[in-house]
Amino acid sequence: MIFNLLVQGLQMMLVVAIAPLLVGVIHKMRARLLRKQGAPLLQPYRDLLRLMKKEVVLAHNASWLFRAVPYMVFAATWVAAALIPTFATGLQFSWSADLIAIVALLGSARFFMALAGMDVGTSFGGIGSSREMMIAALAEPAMMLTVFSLALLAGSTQLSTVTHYLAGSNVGLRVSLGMALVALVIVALAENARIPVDNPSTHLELTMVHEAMVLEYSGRHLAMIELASALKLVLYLSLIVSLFIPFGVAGPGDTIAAHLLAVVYYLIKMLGGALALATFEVSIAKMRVFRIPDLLGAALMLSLLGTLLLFVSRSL
Amino acid sequence: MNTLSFDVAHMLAGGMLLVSFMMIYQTRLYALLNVFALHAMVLALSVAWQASIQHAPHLYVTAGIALFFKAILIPGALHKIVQRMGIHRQVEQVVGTGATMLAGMGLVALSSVLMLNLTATASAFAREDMAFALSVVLLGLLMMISRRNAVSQVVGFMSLENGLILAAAGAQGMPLVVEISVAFSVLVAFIVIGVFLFRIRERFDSVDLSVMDDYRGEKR
Amino acid sequence: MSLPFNPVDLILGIPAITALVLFVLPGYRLTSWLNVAASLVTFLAAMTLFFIDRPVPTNYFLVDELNIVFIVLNTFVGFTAAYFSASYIAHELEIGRLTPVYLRFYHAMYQTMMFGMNLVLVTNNIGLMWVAIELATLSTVLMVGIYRTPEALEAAWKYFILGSVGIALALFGTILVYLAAEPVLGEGQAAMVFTRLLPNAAEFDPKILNLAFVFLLLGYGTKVGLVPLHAWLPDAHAEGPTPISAVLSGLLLNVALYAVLRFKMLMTANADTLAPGPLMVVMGLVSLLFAAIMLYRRRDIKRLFAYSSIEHMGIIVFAFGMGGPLANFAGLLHMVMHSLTKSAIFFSVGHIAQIKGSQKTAEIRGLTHSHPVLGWALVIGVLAIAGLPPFGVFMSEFLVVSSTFQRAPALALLFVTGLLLAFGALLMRLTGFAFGEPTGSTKPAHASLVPLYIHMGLVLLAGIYLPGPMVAWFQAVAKLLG
Amino acid sequence: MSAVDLVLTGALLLMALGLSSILFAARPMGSTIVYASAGVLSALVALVGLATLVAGAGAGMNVGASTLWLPIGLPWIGAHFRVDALAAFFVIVVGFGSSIISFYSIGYGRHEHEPWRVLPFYPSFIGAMLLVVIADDAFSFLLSWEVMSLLSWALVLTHHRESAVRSSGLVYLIMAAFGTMSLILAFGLLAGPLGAYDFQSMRASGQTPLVGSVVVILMLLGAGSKAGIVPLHIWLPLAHPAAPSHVSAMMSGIMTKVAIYGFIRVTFDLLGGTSWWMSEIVLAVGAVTAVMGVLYALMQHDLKRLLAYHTVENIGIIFIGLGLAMAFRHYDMNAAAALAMVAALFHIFNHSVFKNLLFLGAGAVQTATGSRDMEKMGGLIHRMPVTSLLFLVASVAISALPPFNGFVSEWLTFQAILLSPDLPDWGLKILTPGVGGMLALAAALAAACFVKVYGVVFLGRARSEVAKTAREVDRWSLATMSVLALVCLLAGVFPGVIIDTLSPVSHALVQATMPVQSADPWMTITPVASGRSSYNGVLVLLFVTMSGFFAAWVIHRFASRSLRRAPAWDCGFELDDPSTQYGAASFAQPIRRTFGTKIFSARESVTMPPPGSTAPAKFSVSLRDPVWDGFFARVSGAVTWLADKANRLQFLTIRQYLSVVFAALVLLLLVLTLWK
Repeated sequence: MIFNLLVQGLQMMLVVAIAPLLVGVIHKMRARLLRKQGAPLLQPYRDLLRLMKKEVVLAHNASWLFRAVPYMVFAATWVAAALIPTFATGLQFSWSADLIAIVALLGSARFFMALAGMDVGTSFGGIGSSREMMIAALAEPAMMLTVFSLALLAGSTQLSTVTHYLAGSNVGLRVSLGMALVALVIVALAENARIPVDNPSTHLELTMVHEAMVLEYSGRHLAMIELASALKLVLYLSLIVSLFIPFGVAGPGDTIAAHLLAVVYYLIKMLGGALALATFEVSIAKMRVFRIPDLLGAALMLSLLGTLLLFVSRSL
Repeated sequence: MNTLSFDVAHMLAGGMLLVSFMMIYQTRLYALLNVFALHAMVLALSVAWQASIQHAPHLYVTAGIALFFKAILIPGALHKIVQRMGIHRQVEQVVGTGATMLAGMGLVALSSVLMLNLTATASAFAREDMAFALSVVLLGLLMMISRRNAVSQVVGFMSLENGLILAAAGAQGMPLVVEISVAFSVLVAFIVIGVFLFRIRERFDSVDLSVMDDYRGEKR
Repeated sequence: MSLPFNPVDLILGIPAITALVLFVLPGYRLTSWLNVAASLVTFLAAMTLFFIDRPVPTNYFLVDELNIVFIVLNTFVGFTAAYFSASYIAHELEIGRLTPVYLRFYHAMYQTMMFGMNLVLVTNNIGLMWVAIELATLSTVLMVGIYRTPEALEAAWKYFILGSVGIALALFGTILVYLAAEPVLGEGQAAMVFTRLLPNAAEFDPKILNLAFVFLLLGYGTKVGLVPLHAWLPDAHAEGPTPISAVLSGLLLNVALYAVLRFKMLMTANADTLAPGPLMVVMGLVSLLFAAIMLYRRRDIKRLFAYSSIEHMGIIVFAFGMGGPLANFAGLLHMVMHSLTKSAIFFSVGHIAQIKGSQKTAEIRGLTHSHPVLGWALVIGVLAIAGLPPFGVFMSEFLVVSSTFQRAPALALLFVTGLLLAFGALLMRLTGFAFGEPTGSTKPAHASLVPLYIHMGLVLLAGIYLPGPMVAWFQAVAKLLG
Repeated sequence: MSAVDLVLTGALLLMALGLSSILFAARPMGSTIVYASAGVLSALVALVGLATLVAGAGAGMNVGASTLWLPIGLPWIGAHFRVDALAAFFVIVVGFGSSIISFYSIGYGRHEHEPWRVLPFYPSFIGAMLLVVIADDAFSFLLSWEVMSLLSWALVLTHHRESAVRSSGLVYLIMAAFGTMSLILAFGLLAGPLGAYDFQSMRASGQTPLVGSVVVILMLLGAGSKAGIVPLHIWLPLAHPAAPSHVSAMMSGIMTKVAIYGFIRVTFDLLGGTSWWMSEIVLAVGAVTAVMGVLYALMQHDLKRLLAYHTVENIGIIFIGLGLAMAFRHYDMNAAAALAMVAALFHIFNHSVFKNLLFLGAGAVQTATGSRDMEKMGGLIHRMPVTSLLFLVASVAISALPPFNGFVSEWLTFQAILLSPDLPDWGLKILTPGVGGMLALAAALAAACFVKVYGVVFLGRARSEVAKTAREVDRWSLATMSVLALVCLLAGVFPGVIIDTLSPVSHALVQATMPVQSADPWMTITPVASGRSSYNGVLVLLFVTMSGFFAAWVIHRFASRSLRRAPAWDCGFELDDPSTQYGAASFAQPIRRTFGTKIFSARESVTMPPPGSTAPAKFSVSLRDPVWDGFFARVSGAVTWLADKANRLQFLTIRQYLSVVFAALVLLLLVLTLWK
């Protein structure tokens, strides 16, 4: 009990702690792959700190919601991330929200983020919110169907149980899993506003989605939002690695040493994930906004197919 | 069964049918009225014959009514009306005489088939009579729908009623109530028709019914 | 219980004598109230039929379960319509649509018509029944034409011609029935008396009966207003005085239907005949569907409800044609409910048309706003006639539809389609009448709404609660009808 | 007095209140009296229902059904009334919702110009809904059902001078009549040839699967048209916006539930068995309804119409749950059936709460701005702070987002879907994942839609003068809306309590219950088994709140708390015309392009001014309703065509009419001749 609580606490701290680092790593790698020098790895931490210390410049028209949203978004994302079994499945509170609830928590965060985009009453805010919700409307069902595939395989929607099951040896290679992986990756790209769905480093009005929503934010609010985005990236990456590369994850009864080893494994896996993401991003161009539904539709179809196969094959 | 009485009744009823066809054939109003008088006369004869063979004296009354009212009074009155109102003397037909005759033939065939096949238990006497009566009724209706002007429609209607009386007389021992009611209704019908013709004359220049269609409550 | 008088004599005698008296009496106030009083006494006399021992059927008169229902309904609506007529006609006189002379004639004809209809209902003799229907028809023809406008004359003429042809066909059918009965019952009166015909019907020649029924159905069906024999009905309703429309819809159609039912009983008593049911079902359905479609293009409020009467007659004939205890019960109930509701609707339509000075649907708008009482009464009436609860028509439609579906799904679906089509049309018009910005005259109505309230109250009551004795009665009649 | 006596008395008192209000409707205090009494009465009735259910849950899941027979209604059957677990639950839904709405109306109803067009019908409408729920024979059921439709029709026509309102009323009542006819047919089948119209004998007489299936289809048509399943939903977005807002809330939030009650009562209680494919039909209908409903909603810019379409969506979600329950029950998977059933019932309750809140909020907005057009609003969060907060709660709840109640019931539905691979039926195996995907899609689209609603109505800058000067509504309205918002939160945080309360209902309907939730620690809910899935609303709420406040506290304490107001940045553009904001139509544009091009034949057209002209370019969107165009317009076209053709028969000459008679005669004679 106490130990599980500790693991839970460590997990919670860990995800926040590595979130800016992950962004830094990706930036660095992208820069390197583009034969640029790139910012230092710890630059995101500095940015966050600087932003936090700055004064908030708030639009005249902004309401209380606008000010509350950054914290709400951060909190929801953080709680969701804290429930992902990154390095150990024995999380104290893993039963308080299953995979569906985690998806829904992220949905809440996005909901409020989009509302904040509409709050000041600028056209950019609207464009961002509108597109964000369109992307989400397609990404969420795909995500949900992926969750279905996993849940059906493991017989549970509890993430810990799923990971535990997948880490076991009796899974084998399954077509559905492959489809779920592809779908999940696409969803993760879309949800985190990565290329090809969105370009996180642009402020060109016609291409930006996420950045348009947060255009009016500054200071500590912006810091919270940046941190939440980083956290979300960690979350998705952790989700993918914990589900599809589940080796080395410590079980509930394992020793402290095993847990520490699991942390190391986790960090390595994340590094690999970041590398893969950066490579992918530099090798592909951003899509037009109205091509995105096709991409997400493909993800939706893939995940549906995966689920269908599972439904059907269970009786075989 | 007295064959002679049967044959005579048969002949008279058949005669009525023949006269019905003659009416359909007429294209002039006066001629039509005359033929109708003949129709009523044959009816009177037929009913009188029935009275004698059925030993039903009350049928003589019916025959008398038929003779007096339908053969004399009404045709005469209609003559007057046509004259006084200057009604067009031509019977306006919807379909040609030939086609109407053909249709009439079909109706006669239909009623024969019906009556002769169906009423097996009734006396052959009644059967024959009923077949002719039904034919006359149907021909009367046919006349009503194939003629445009009101007088010939009234005549058609009355020939229809003649058929009914023929049927009633042919039914053995049918109580007097029917005859009286028929006469009564014809009388009333005539009065009402007269009233209407008068009124219609007040308002319209013609008794051609199609003229009245403009006055339908809901304009097209 | 026995009475010092024979109610049947009163039911026939009062209208007959009153008619004669009214022909000679001057003064419209007196005549109109005499008309009401006579109708009331007739109604009361009819009510006593419930309490006395049944008179023994004679060759001419008969009182049994079936016709008591009709007689009481007939005299009751006759009374309320007379009451309505008293207030309605006064207004017609005011605006000069009618002259006192015609009014005298009108009241006399009203009682003549009542006499004719009552005679149809109490007679035991198929010949006399025929005469009585003829009488009722002729008197209503004259009433329809009473305004002497071209439209009214045309309507009366049409009614007269079509009615006469119908009555001629019915006579032929009557003769055929005699012909079928004569070999069994012998010549003379006996072969024309219902109470003799019915027990012996099984021995009649079924083929003659078949032919007879075809003629009787078409003949009396013309009076019932069954499609395709209905053509006289809408115009006669629309062009005559509104009390007569109410009487036509509420009574005359029922009376003709009663005649059809009597002969249907005869048919069912003979096992070898062509079943009358399918014939009636088909005619009923055709009437329902056709009238429902025709409702959509009506631009005259009275013609609209006349078509609705055709529709309801279709429903009733359909129900009786389906047969069985439930459907027959529903048919009877529907008939009573339709009489009450439709006459109530005509009562309110009469006042509305007088206020607006027009029967055109386009000129009647927003009544619930300009005339709340009258407007809502119309709303309630139309909703009731459209088959919505808590009114009686709903109960009968419920029974018909639910009992039919299992026996004949296709028929039930057609039937429901008809009901829905009619509902849509009526509701469309009702929305126009009752809601929106009022048009035309908004002067208050000085109308006597008592008959309206009584009718709607009864219909509402019947929709929620039917008294036990009445149910037992109807059930007995339903059994009688087979 | 037993429960049924109490509920019946309550219903009759409400009707009597309606009737008597004719006398004093026009008085100044009339509306207050009516609404207050209606509120108290329906609250009491709801308490009776609650007591029945709770007592049942305590007594081994068996709610002793209390019955009552009155010698009215259909003779020889009489009127049967009965309060069992299912009825008790719906009595709660109706009573609770109505009572809140009634108290709301004490304030809202003051704005009514013609109170006599509302007051007589309003309490009677509540009474009729209660009667539907407790009726225990087909005739009483249908009578109350149709009276309910009728009274709501009268309420829809309150503002009868607008022609749109009149045509809405027309469409509504015609659809209602269609539904009733279907129901009559269904009950006709159930009652059998002898007319056993009481539910008790219907239960006893087992039906063949074929008959059962026909009944289910008829119920889908009948109850479904009332509830608003696609494609029978067309009346709903017309009628709900047309009525005054408290009536819209009643119709959308409560009456549609009563319709679902009818479906449940017949399919789960009265009907013995159905064919296996019935559940597939119900599932498919539910899924299509859910997605279509929300897509329709996204295309709207009339606030109340949008909410009405969301009712369609939620009805779809409920039908998905019911379809699953039917499937599980058919294959004797009772525990799973219980889960699906509870999910559906829970969603019924939830929807009645948050939809009422949304409509009441819309009513408040309409009162404040005098408009339902979202494109005229904006920035109301500044003018109506309390309303906007409460509306936000409802928006989150309906978008199925934690920690509110909408999420829990959808989560339960997902859990039920995840049990469906165990079904032995191939059709269902293939169907359910798709249904799950559609459900997720509907939920995500709903979230998008409510970002649009909230963003356009309450956030941003005011788009019109009325929006700029809007004022917060009265206290009655705010208080009642707060109660609803609180229920949204509590039901989301303590769902176990509600699931346990619902157990007697699922026990009665599918002979199984979900595991007892109150036994779980920390108020967690575990629908099947703890290893399989669980959710804890309390902890989630607690964690999110704590982390949020923690983060805020840390930053404010250690970093910076200074704040400066300045003009909005907006990439350097100056904010001037409020119409440059994203509006309802522009917000929906990406989704419209994605889904609408095919489904709604959405076409965008830009009209450019001629060169040199300074006139603004015009942009317009055209949408077509596939259901209306594809079916209803055709039906109405066919009727019109037929009516025109048939109308010629009104204008024949007498001779032609005679010919028709003659033809009929000859035809019948021919039939007689040819008859064997």
